[in-house]
Formats: sequence, C-alpha cells, structure tokens
Amino acid sequence: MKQLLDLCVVACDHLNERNVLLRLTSTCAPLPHCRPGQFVQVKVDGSATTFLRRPISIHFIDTEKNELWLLVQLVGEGTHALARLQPGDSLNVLMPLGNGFSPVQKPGEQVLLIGGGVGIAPLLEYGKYLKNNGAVPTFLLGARSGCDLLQLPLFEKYGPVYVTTEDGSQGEKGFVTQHSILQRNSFDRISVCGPKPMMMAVARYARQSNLPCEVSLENMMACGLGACLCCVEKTVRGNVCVCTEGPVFNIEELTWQI
Amino acid sequence: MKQLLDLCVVACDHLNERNVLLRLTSTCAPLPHCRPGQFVQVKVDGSATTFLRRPISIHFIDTEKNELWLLVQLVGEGTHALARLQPGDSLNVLMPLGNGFSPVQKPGEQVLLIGGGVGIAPLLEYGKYLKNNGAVPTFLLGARSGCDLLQLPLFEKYGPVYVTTEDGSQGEKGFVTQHSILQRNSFDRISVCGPKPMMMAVARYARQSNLPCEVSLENMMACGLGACLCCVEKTVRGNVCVCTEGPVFNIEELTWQI
Amino acid sequence: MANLNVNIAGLQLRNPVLTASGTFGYGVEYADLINLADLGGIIVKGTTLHPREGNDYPRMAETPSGMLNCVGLQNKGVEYFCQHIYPEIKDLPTQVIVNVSGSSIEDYAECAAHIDALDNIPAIELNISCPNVRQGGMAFGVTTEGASAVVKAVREVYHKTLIVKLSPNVTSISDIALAVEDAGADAVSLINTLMGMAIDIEHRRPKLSIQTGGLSGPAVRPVAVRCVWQVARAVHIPVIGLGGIMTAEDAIEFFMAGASAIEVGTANFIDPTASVRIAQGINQWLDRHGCRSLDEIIGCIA
Amino acid sequence: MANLNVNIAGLQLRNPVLTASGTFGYGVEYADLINLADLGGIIVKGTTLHPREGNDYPRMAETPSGMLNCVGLQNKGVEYFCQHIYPEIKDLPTQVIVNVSGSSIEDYAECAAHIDALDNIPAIELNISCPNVRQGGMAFGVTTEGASAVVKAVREVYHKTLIVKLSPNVTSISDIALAVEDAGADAVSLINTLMGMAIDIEHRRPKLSIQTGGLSGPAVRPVAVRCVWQVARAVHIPVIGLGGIMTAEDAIEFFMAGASAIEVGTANFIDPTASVRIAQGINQWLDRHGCRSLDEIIGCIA
Ligand SMILES: Cc1cc2nc3c(=O)[nH]c(=O)nc-3n(C[C@H](O)[C@H](O)[C@H](O)COP(=O)(O)OP(=O)(O)OC[C@H]3O[C@@H](n4cnc5c(N)ncnc54)[C@H](O)[C@@H]3O)c2cc1C
Ligand SMILES: Cc1cc2nc3c(=O)[nH]c(=O)nc-3n(C[C@H](O)[C@H](O)[C@H](O)COP(=O)(O)OP(=O)(O)OC[C@H]3O[C@@H](n4cnc5c(N)ncnc54)[C@H](O)[C@@H]3O)c2cc1C
Ligand SMILES: Cc1cc2nc3c(=O)[nH]c(=O)nc-3n(C[C@H](O)[C@H](O)[C@H](O)COP(=O)(O)O)c2cc1C
Ligand SMILES: Cc1cc2nc3c(=O)[nH]c(=O)nc-3n(C[C@H](O)[C@H](O)[C@H](O)COP(=O)(O)O)c2cc1C
Ligand code: FES
Ligand code: FES
Repeated sequence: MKQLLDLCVVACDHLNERNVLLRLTSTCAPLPHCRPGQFVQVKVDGSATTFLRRPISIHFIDTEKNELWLLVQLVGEGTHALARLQPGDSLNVLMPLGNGFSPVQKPGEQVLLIGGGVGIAPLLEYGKYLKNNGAVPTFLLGARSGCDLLQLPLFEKYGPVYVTTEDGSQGEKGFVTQHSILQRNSFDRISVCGPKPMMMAVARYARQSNLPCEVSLENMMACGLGACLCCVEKTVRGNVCVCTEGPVFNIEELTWQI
Repeated sequence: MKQLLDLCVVACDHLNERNVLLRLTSTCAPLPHCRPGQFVQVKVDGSATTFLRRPISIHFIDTEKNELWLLVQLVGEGTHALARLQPGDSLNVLMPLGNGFSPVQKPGEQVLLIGGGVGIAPLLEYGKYLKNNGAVPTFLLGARSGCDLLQLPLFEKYGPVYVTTEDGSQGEKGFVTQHSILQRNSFDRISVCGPKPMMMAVARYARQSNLPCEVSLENMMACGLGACLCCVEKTVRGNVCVCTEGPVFNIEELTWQI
Repeated sequence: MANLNVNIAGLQLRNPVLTASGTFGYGVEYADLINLADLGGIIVKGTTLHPREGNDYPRMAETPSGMLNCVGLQNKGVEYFCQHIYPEIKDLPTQVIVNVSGSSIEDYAECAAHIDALDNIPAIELNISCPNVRQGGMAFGVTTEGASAVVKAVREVYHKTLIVKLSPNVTSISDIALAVEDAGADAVSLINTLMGMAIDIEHRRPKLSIQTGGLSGPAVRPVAVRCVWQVARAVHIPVIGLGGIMTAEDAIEFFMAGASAIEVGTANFIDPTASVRIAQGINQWLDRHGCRSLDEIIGCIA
Repeated sequence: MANLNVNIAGLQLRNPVLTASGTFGYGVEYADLINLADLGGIIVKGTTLHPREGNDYPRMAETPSGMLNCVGLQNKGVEYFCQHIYPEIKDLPTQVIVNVSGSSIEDYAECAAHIDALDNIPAIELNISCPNVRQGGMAFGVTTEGASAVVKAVREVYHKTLIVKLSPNVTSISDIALAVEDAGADAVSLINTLMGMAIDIEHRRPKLSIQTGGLSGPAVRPVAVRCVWQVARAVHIPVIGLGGIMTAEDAIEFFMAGASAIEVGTANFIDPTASVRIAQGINQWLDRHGCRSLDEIIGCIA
C-alpha cells in the first residue's frame, strides 16, 4: 500500500562531488514493504522550479534499522536541495511506487545486473533480494572514471562485481557492453538501469544473445501514481505509464529500435 | 550612492517570538553612508511567493563594527525566512533607499519620536543622529504588551523613553496618543513610525497642537528605486513614490483625512 | 462546523471540493492515500468517443510555480469506459463526474449520450478547452459559435447536470460563458490550462513533443481568479473555479470571486492528499471566521 | 566574443537586451547600480498625450513566481516628457525608446508625433496592450481592426522605428501581429502582462485598487515563449520577446523561439543588475556553444 510519509534524515553522505547517499528513517512505524526496483517520490521544498516531486529509486532498505537509502546524483536544483539536507531534517516521501524488477524465476538462476552512473541505485536492493531468495546475481557497473564508482563494497556482499570505466582508471576500459564477462559467463537473464544509450546497447546485446532483459526507465514524472499520464512509454500495447506499469519493462514490450 | 551588496550575517537574535534583530556586516568595504529613516531592500531566497525583495528600515548603523542592524517582525514567508538566517550566511541588500527623516532644524530642538510595534525600528538610528547633532530626542514607544517592547536599553542611550502598553503591563496603559507626556512636555516637532491607525492618531494630535509632524510610511513596494510606481501615496502634489520621495512625509503633504 | 453542502444545478455535493480532470486518474489511484468519501466529487480523465493514444513523450515540463502538459486526451474510448472502468468506480463513496472531449460535434454528443445512460454518473464536464489536441478540443472553446454549437448538440442528448469547461485562451471568457449558458449549460467550470511552451536550449528543441502545452499550477492562479470573477458577474448559472489551487486559502479566493465549488488539479501531484486537506481547511476557515455556510462568502467581493 | 549587434528595422542596438517599459523608470533610477552603456537600450515608462495620475494605491500584489500591477500609466504627459525628461536622458550611453500609450487613436498619433521630433529617440514602442486603464489601452490591442487602426494612424506621423507591443490576452496573437505588420509596424514586441486578479481574503476585497491587474514575472514565461513562437512564425518583421526573463538562459529560450531581441522587466525589481547580467550571460552562452552571432540561434527550433 502506498503511503505518504514524513521521513527523518539520518545521514546525508557526500560520496563524491556529484552524488549523495541519503539515509532516511521512519520514527513511528516500520517502513512499508517495498519490492526491489520500486521508487519513491520525494518532495523538495524551497524553490519555485522544484515544485513537482522528484522520483528516486529505492537504493537499499535496511530493515533492521528501518532505513530507506536513496542514492542521488546532483543534476539540477531539486537534487542539489536534497544534498543540503541535514540529519534530523524531515523529508516527505510517497512510497513505494512502480512495479519493480522480476522476482526470482528459478532456484540458482544467474542474473546479470548492469548499472551505469546513478542507474546502479536500484540494483543494490535487487541484488540483495536475488541472493536472499536463491538466485545468483552478478554486477557489472560502468562509470566514466574510477572515482564515479559508488558503493562497490556493498554490492560485493551480494555477488561478484565487474567494472568498466571509460577512461580505464578502474576495471576494464570501455563501456559495459564491451566487458569480457559478457563473453565468458553465461547468464539466464539481464536487468539493467542507466542512461538510455547504455540501456539500448545492453538491450541489443541481450537480443542478439537471446537473453531475457529488463530495463528500468527514468521518464519524467509528475504524479508517480498513474493519474497524470505524463510519464508514458510506447509499448507493443500502446502508451503505458512508466510510474505504474514500470519503471521496469521487458525489452520485448518496448518499441525501441534496437 | 545606492549599492547592491552581499552582506554577511553576524547574528540573528530572536528577541521574542515575533521579532528578530539581524546584524549584518560588509566584509570588504565600509557600508555606504545612510541617513536615519532610510531603508534597504533585502532579497529573500527560497520561496516562490517571496520573489520580490522586502523593504526593511535601517534600525541602527554601528559604524565602528561596520554593522547594519535590521529589526524584523515576523509576519509572512519572507520575514520568517529572514529569521532563519544563521551567522555566516549571506544576504543580498540594496541600500540605502528613500529620503530619511528631517535633519536637525535648530540646536537644542526637542524632537518627540513616536514608535508603535516594529515601527520603532528606524527611530533608534534617528535618535542617535539627533543626539549626536545637538538636538534632544524623546522616545514614546507603544506596544500591545510589555514583552513586545524591544531594544529599550538602546533607546535610553539617546534620550528619555516613555512607554505605553495596551494591556498596561508596562508604562502607561493605552495608546501612545494617550500618554501623559504629550500633556506635560513641549516639543518642537514629532516623527512617527508605526501602524497606520496609530500614525493617523498622532498626526491628528500634532495638527491640533500645531506641531510639525513627519510620518514614515510602509507602502508595499516592488523596486524600491522609483522605477515601478507601485508604492505611491496620494499627496497634495499628486501620486508620489514612497520609496524615493518617502518613506518619510510631512503630514501636510499627505491627503489623509485627519 | 459550517455547512459545506453544495448544489450545482441539481448535482448534490457533500463539499465544494472536486478533483480536476486529468490530474486524479479515476480516483482509485489515490485510494491508498485519502478517503475518497471526504471529497465533494471526482472528475475523471477526459473521455472521447473513440480511443486515443495521446501525444508522444515528453508530455510534461516543469516551469516556475507551474507545469506544462500535452497529454492529449489519452483514453480508451467511451465504450471501454462504460464496460470496464465504470463498474470499478460506480460505487466510489463520492460523486463521479466524467470529463467529455471530442474532435467533432457529433463525437461530443455521441460520447455524452453513452454516459447519460450510466446511472451513477450524475454530471458531465464538457471539455471544450483542451489546448493539446490538434483538431477539436480548444477550437470549439474559443468562439461563441463553436462553443454554443457543441453545447446545444450535447444538451439534446444529455439530461443530467451539464458542466462546460472553459478555456482562458480567449479575448473574452465571459462572452464564451454567456454563449454556453444560452446554449443550455447548467454550470461552467474554469479555467482549463493556458497555452504555453518551454524550450530545452541545450538540445534546441521544445520540451514537449507537440511543441506547446497547457500551463497549470499556482503560476496561473491570478489569471484563473480573474476569469472566475469576470464570468461569475456575467452569467446566472453556477461557476466552478480552478487553476492553481494549492491551499484552502487559495480556494477561498475563488469562492470570493464568485465560484460555488472548486477543483484541485496540479496540487494532487505535489501532495496527493491536497484535495482532502483543502476541503478540511475550507471548513476550518469558515468556522474561524464565523461563517455558517459557504454562501456567506461566495461572490462577496463582486 | 560573439557578435551581439542587433538591427531591428533600422534601430541599431549594441546588444539584444532592452529594459521593459514601466520596470526601469527612465533608466537614471538604475544608474548607480549598473553601467547603462552595457545595455542594448532602455524603453522608458508609458507616456501619454495628457498627464495621468494612474490608479489608486494599492497597485501591486505578489503572486507565485510573479506579480500583479495596476499602475495605470501614471506619467506627466508627452509635453512634460519632451521639455523636462528628454533633456535628462537624451545623452544616456544607450538607445532610448519611448513607450507610447493613449486612450484614443488621435491621442496615440499626437503623442507619437511629439516624440518623432526628438532627435535622440530612434524608436517608439506602441503600447496597445495595457490591461490597466479603463478605456483605450488594451481595447485597441485585442481586435485586429483596433490594432490596425492605431498603427496606421501612428505610422502616418511617425517616421522612425515603430515597434508595436502586443497583448497576450487574445484568442489569436498571431492574427493581431499580422494586422499590425500589415498596418506598417516595423517590429512587434510581446508579451505585455496577462490580465489577473488576487484577493485579500481576510479583508474580502481585491488586492488591487481597480480589482484586476497585469501579471508579469517568471510565472508567465511559458505563455510568453509560446506567443513569441507563434508570432515569429506568422510575421516577417522582427519580434522582440519578453515575459518573465530572469536569466540569460531564459533569454536564449526567446531567441530560439524566434525573437531578435529581448526585454527584461520584473527581473529588474528582484535584481537591479539583471539586465546587464543577462546581456553578459548571453554573450557567454554563445561563446560556450561556439556561436559567432545571435543569428545562429534565432528561431532555430521553429
Ligand atoms: C523511476 C525513476 C527513478 C529514478 N531514480 C533515481 C535515483 O535513484 N537517483 C538519482 O539520482 N536520480 C534518479 N532518477 C532521476 C531523477 O528523478 C532526476 O535526476 C531528478 O528528478 C532531477 O531533478 P533536479 O531538480 O535535480 O533536476 P532538474 O532541474 O529537474 O533537471 C535537470 C536536468 O535533468 C533533466 N531531467 C530531470 N528529470 C529527468 C528525468 N526523470 N528523466 C530525464 N531527464 C530528466 C531535466 O530535463 C534537466 O535537463 C530517477 C528517475 C525516475 C523516473
Ligand atoms: C519603507 C519600509 C520600511 C519597513 N521597515 C520594516 C522594518 O524595519 N521591520 C519590519 O519588520 N518590517 C518593515 N517593513 C514592513 C515589511 O516590509 C513587511 O512586513 C514585509 O515585507 C512582509 O514580508 P513577508 O514576506 O514576511 O510577508 P508577506 O507574506 O509578504 O505579507 C504578510 C502580510 O503583510 C502584508 N504586507 C506585506 N508587506 C506590506 C507592506 N509593505 N505594507 C503593508 N502590508 C504589507 C501582506 O499583504 C500580507 O497580508 C517596512 C516596509 C516598508 C515599505
Ligand atoms: C496532466 C494534466 C492533464 C489534464 N487533462 C485534462 C483533461 O483530460 N481534461 C480537462 O478538461 N482538463 C485537463 N487538464 C486541466 C486540469 O483539469 C485543470 O483545468 C488545469 O490543470 C488547471 O488547474 P490546476 O492549476 O489546479 O491544475 C489536465 C491538466 C494536467 C496538469
Ligand atoms: C510595474 C509595471 C509597470 C508596467 N508598465 C508598463 C507600461 O507603462 N507600458 C508597457 O507597455 N508595459 C508596462 N509593463 C509591462 C512590462 O513592460 C512587460 O511587458 C511585462 O511586465 C512582462 O515582462 P516581465 O515578466 O519581464 O516583467 C509594466 C509592468 C510592470 C510590472
Ligand atoms: S507520472 Fe503521472 S502517470 Fe506516471
Ligand atoms: S517601489 Fe517601485 S517606485 Fe517605489
């Protein structure tokens, strides 16, 4: 069930110049149950040009501490305002929203989770879920440079982590689709989140390799509830709302030219 | 000469629940020369409904410390935002603006300065100026209740201070125009700043007593520079800008029904 | 506790707060978050005779204190509505009103006739003011002749409360209002969105797929209040006001300008509980100001 | 360093940034704060044939991301302007343009004729779009016939660059633009303010003395960009764009929509250095994007 919550900021860690990790908690009740790949809509106060909410993926749920983690990349006014939050501040959050990634299909299945940039955010919670439910996640994370790679030790708790950087400063040099793991290993399916060109490249690879592939889209949203029809993506069934029927879609549902 | 300055907040003291004293300084250069009764336009950031500047009187200039003091009553979003400023924060200020109170007319002249509510703000600097320039200021300050009387010790440095409160909790009970000092003492002229009904009552008293009287108006402003013609007051010369030809007017110039 | 009941030409509302079409889905989207019974009613998405895919993505851009949209009336058509959606919403604990659009007079009338047959839909809101569809839509709303013709055609086949939603993108909104009153409208609602545009300067292209879109949100509120004031003074039928209402105080502005009820639109996106919060706030405001009923303030500044 | 020179039908500007009438006084008000030589030009307060006292206070209300005003063309009349103000501003180091208003066709023409005689005023901006005066003003700007008649009359007596300022409060702004182009306008500027209203609910009265006023500021920018885009596609004369421009990026939006120059209005109140900051920012933006001149982006999304 969707809830509108005033969460309390536990910490706002500046991971590097362009990314913060927000840890939020609910002081009164346990956080609502969320599925990996779902997202939240946060209300950013204090600016005329950020009066709509901002959609942010669920990065991690720490059930023990009752914490929701958001990994936020600073792009515009809204995300910069989030980065200015201080421990003790309150943040109004609408959650959980969207469908989320596929559940485990069969015991032991090998799932490759590919993330680019801040698109890695939802993959941590998904990796945790897969591992805890009998599947075997492998992470392939791409970034421009080594210093843009975030949260690696956390990912490593749930599966092997491979890395590409565009400048070769860490892992293999190049794009995720060029990583040797794609040749060496065999996976049952792929889940990917990141910039659209990257997701399209992965989708192309997946189709060529006959692998099921799901992508997590970041269409611009107003309501996040399926009410405004602003966030639509063209699918084989026509225009559908990314906020309710997504953000995760099987690439076969989309009409991407790949 | 008018300047647009990024001043630095030295302190933001909450004098009581509805008033703060902002002390600002210029780190690079001496503050521009200001006349008592002039005002500044401050830029309040962070809200869609406070995008215009807010006019605030010059409460006090501490030339030694190079500080500008503003006494701010919290009424709406803008003034509440000012009250949230922290030492070290920056505040963009356009100053000095307006004409200011009359200069000393003759040595030893007795000037009664009447203030109501936050209208006392410009009278402190004016009292200081009068005393330093050979005139004799007397203050008559009105408030709803004793706890609303602000900065009294500072006023006392420049002249005797008389007080009225509506609830009688301090000074004489009633309105400023009912204070016995008006019967006992004889003044050469009156300067007043406060809520309009109070200023009208004082103006009526002044006219009856044949005393010159100037009032400081608080018409709503946009530019503060005489450019937009939004702040006009009807005078015997027609509509004039309060921000440039005021905020201080001799009551004989106005068309008030008194 | 003031009396908040409102009667809009026979349409009985528990309170004067409706949700605006296109901003509240079919109501069920918000059912987790608010009690729909706390609303006067909900006006569901724009419905057309034939299914429509709407415009391409991107359909939305944020602007200072507002947003642009060019959804373009995406909906599955009135038959689908009657068969699949109506059964889901007909027993919602509030009034359900259908917003009807079209691209020809015949389409409007036929669509309205379908809805006339639905027992639990006590009113329609005729959208003659949508700026986001190529033909029809706003075209009818910007001339007195066009507006009058659509309303007359619908009036012939529609027998319950007929609300006509007006566009602010006209030289004289009161002329249009008078024309639709004359043509048989039971009430008018206003405003629909203002036509606007925003440009992505880095990519040198409009932010919206069809270049222009409709502006909504607090930015347009002063225009909306002015339109309601002008129309309320011109017509004798009830006026429903909307445009940028975010708080109960905003709603009170519309009542004072002459509105008998209000709609909450874009505010639902920022605060999904806005409509209920506003309804409660209106009640408190009236109590605080010693008003026994809304009538004491409706049009009080006119 | 991109080339920022602009030529608007013979009016030569050092850069495309003008200050909007009614928001910059006669320029001298800002002389302490900026170097007027950094501006393309300034458009001074609305001037009428006869002196006008303007409307009563209050004339202003703040709104979300905008403001309403109903100044109502307070000015001392064109004769006073020619005798007392012109001498003070004729040697300002930038182009000075006079905004001309009136309440009859004859007034407009006579006022323009006076200004035609002033050597150092290379252009006038004809305000046929002011929503804040009872008669005239906007009345001329909302019909093609009215607009055409005023412009024709002024064109006969005015021989320098004639800019006509258009109202957004119309059903089709491009129709009005075509009419004034046809009547002899050298350029159009748009938008003037949107008609709006705000209510002081505690006192149950409009916030402005004449009830309604003109909405300006960032709130209206999407409407302004849309209007500029529509008009620039319709006419062949240059278009000057304004409405809510606060930053260089906002200005770039207007160029891309088809404007050859822009005006900065309400922004001057928030930041008195806004116009100069915007001029510098445009220059930097063009450099950063490898543009040698403004022409490379004017109308580039059309
Ligand atoms: C389902 C979903 C999950 C997301 N998860 C995360 C996450 O976990 N972490 C994270 O940092 N970001 C995430 N995003 C993206 C995030 O919502 C945007 O970066 C944010 O809204 C930008 O707000 P802003 O005010 O900082 O920037 P703005 O000033 O609003 O925008 C800056 C620039 O980014 C563009 N932009 C803004 N929002 C979007 C969007 N949704 N899609 C494409 N372009 C956009 C704007 O057009 C503009 O050019 C997610 C988006 C969606 C839809
Ligand atoms: C020359 C001048 C000097 C001033 N000096 C001081 C000062 O020293 N200290 C101080 O606390 N205040 C002073 N004021 C008043 C101060 O400018 C307003 O209180 C402030 O702008 C309110 O801003 P806000 O955002 O808090 O309230 P808003 O939300 O803008 O307004 C709250 C309420 O106050 C009303 N209001 C706002 N501004 C004015 C105004 N100028 N006149 C009448 N009603 C208004 C609004 O209509 C509204 O009802 C002065 C005003 C002027 C013109
Ligand atoms: C995303 C969106 C979709 C809309 N769809 C419709 C619609 O289908 N039919 C209609 O009559 N109005 C539609 N509108 C207009 C709103 O109902 C309302 O008239 C407008 O948004 C102004 O009100 P607001 O400022 O409170 O949002 C839509 C508005 C938005 C923002
Ligand atoms: C206080 C004020 C006074 C104005 N006076 C005039 C005027 O005399 N003549 C005119 O053509 N426009 C006048 N305008 C309109 C502006 O020139 C401009 O068209 C409008 O404000 C939109 O631009 P902006 O959003 O940048 O302010 C005035 C606007 C304001 C805010
Ligand atoms: S964001 Fe409103 S429907 Fe998806
Ligand atoms: S506030 Fe603009 S003229 Fe006074």
